[in-house]
Amino acid sequence: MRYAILLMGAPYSDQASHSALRFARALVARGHRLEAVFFYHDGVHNAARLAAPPQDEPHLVDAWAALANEHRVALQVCIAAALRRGLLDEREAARHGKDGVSVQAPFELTGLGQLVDLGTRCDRLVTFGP
Amino acid sequence: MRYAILLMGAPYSDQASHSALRFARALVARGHRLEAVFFYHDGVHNAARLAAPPQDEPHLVDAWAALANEHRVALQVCIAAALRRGLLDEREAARHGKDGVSVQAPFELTGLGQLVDLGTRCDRLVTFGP
Amino acid sequence: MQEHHDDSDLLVILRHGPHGSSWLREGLDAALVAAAFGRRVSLLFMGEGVTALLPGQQVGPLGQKGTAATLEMLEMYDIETLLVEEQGLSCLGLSSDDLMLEVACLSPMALARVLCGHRLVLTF
Amino acid sequence: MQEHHDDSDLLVILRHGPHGSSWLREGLDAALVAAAFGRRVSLLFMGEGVTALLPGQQVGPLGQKGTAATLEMLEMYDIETLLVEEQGLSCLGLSSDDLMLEVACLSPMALARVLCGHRLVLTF
Amino acid sequence: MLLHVVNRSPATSRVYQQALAGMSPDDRLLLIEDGVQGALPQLVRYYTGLEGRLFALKEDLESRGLLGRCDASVQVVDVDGFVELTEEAERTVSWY
Amino acid sequence: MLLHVVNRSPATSRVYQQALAGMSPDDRLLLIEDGVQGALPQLVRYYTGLEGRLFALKEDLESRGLLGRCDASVQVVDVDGFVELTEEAERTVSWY
Repeated sequence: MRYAILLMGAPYSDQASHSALRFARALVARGHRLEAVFFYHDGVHNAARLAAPPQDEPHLVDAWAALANEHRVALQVCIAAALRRGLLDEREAARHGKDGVSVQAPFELTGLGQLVDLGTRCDRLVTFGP
Repeated sequence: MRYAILLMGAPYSDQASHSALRFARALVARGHRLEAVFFYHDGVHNAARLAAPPQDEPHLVDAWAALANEHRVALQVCIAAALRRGLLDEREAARHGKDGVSVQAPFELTGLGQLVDLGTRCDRLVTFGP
Repeated sequence: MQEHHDDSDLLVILRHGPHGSSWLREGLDAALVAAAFGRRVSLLFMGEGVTALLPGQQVGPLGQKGTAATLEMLEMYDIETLLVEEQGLSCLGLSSDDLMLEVACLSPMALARVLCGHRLVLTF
Repeated sequence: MQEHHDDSDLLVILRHGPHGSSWLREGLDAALVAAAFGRRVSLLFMGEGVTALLPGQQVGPLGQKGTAATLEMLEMYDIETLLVEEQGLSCLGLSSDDLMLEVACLSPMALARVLCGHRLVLTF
Repeated sequence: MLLHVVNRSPATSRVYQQALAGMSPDDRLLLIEDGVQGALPQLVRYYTGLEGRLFALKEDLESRGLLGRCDASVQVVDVDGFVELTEEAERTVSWY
Repeated sequence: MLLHVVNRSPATSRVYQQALAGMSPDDRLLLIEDGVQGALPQLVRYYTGLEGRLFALKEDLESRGLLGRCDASVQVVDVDGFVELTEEAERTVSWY
């Protein structure tokens, strides 16, 4: 089946990101296709490229990137939710006159239309909230 | 009286930051001294210098900086909570090999010892949680 | 109303009031975008979410916009199915007459049926 | 125990269990730092926080450390006053015998007194 | 005397129970943010026994359209009154 | 048939009520994260009427030291079983 995940919790603050990542790995292992993870609300913090967790804790940003690369999973970050929370890619940084970048590939800033599209296109959409 | 504020909620996600800022302004207006705001848990996101909220919404990061400059309020951000969440100043970025900076003055990364110190030294400590 | 929302594409469940968090705003944003993309959207106000529909809301003390103005635009987006959990209202001592928009009240039984009747359900 | 915590400097209230959020870890971190700075610290496990004291906890499925190891170090930091809300335990069908550390159970009346008896109270 | 601050509604959160458990007989309770819902006549019963010691923040009632709906037993204070309550109390304890 | 997922404990959150309100007679309910506390014998009474349709996530029980404390009426599934439950249900609805 084709799956999508909607993740609305921040890493480290609550377990939603851990649960979503574990679920993502399990569904891929069962032979399903994970089209995309959509990050909304505080879930956008999963894309924070500057995150520097202690070395004895899982690095969730890196773990998402690894999953994306291994299984061609799109990592879509709601642009409106991200901008408010200080998460900008190069283009948005330029547009808002900020001299810094906090989001990079394979994460991509995108609109809520993508979430609607995923919900319609995929067989299953599973939400992980904080 | 000497006050300190402990803020543990992220801006935009919940009202804690708004409440804390409003309370901070009111206590200064009543003639009290606000020694510091300590940012912990998701409150560290108040220091996100790249935050780009819509122009018709209050810009909380800028509002804290203005308060700090006008009333000599220290803005102390828990370093451990900040690093996990992708908030680094220049020194921490260098130490962790990251080519980006997401926290700048007047916000300063500091240890939890400062919170303990504030709690002991000030007459009142008021917590705003998410 | 019943036949209307039964074949809607998307049900957005709003469980939070205005000002206290960004959940209501972000849920409404998802609903508006879906509607703009041509989906038929129903809104279900549940629990504290019913307070989103109280009249007389104002900007926050720092100038936060709130969501009342957005709710008034729903009709322009062809979002016409506004459902309210009866239990959410009565628990606050409110009735549908207290609300700023015309809504359909749902009994517990009807609520579960609504969840089944939509192709996609998002909870906020 | 009573005379002990009455003159402690800091009361840290822990209201969350392990793994579900960072609250427990961040509350414990604050307690450990305060103790390292020479403050007398009491911990109060309240509500879901009592589950922090259950034996047999393990790392999370992604290798998350949890907090059990930290709790076992409390004595080294001279944090000896461990208070548990009686109501929090009974609500989960637990008793103090089920816990991994020696604690003092607080009745509702005693709980309010504990809050008054500390120079500083932090809730997590 | 301590000031307790609650920012969640008793209609959806059990945090009010923790605040009540922590209160001594002369402590005060202030409702802020979503907590101001507790000032509605239908919900104020969760705070029975606090007559004269129960407050709600005006600005948060106002922005939610709740200012005219408060129970008469609740004392409405603005943010200046909030500061005053923290002055009068030895300590403030937040429940969220 | 829908799968409902709850991640909060009925001891501190009222979210379980919203999940129950949204459930049809053949829907299933899975407890994850802090929600697995609801599988304790003392708390499972909040889910009366769901016999045979109530599940709890093994990994989350295990990490919390709760695996041996579950009520017999709760079916324990691992994350693979979680995926299977989402396969079998038409849709998944999360309550958090």
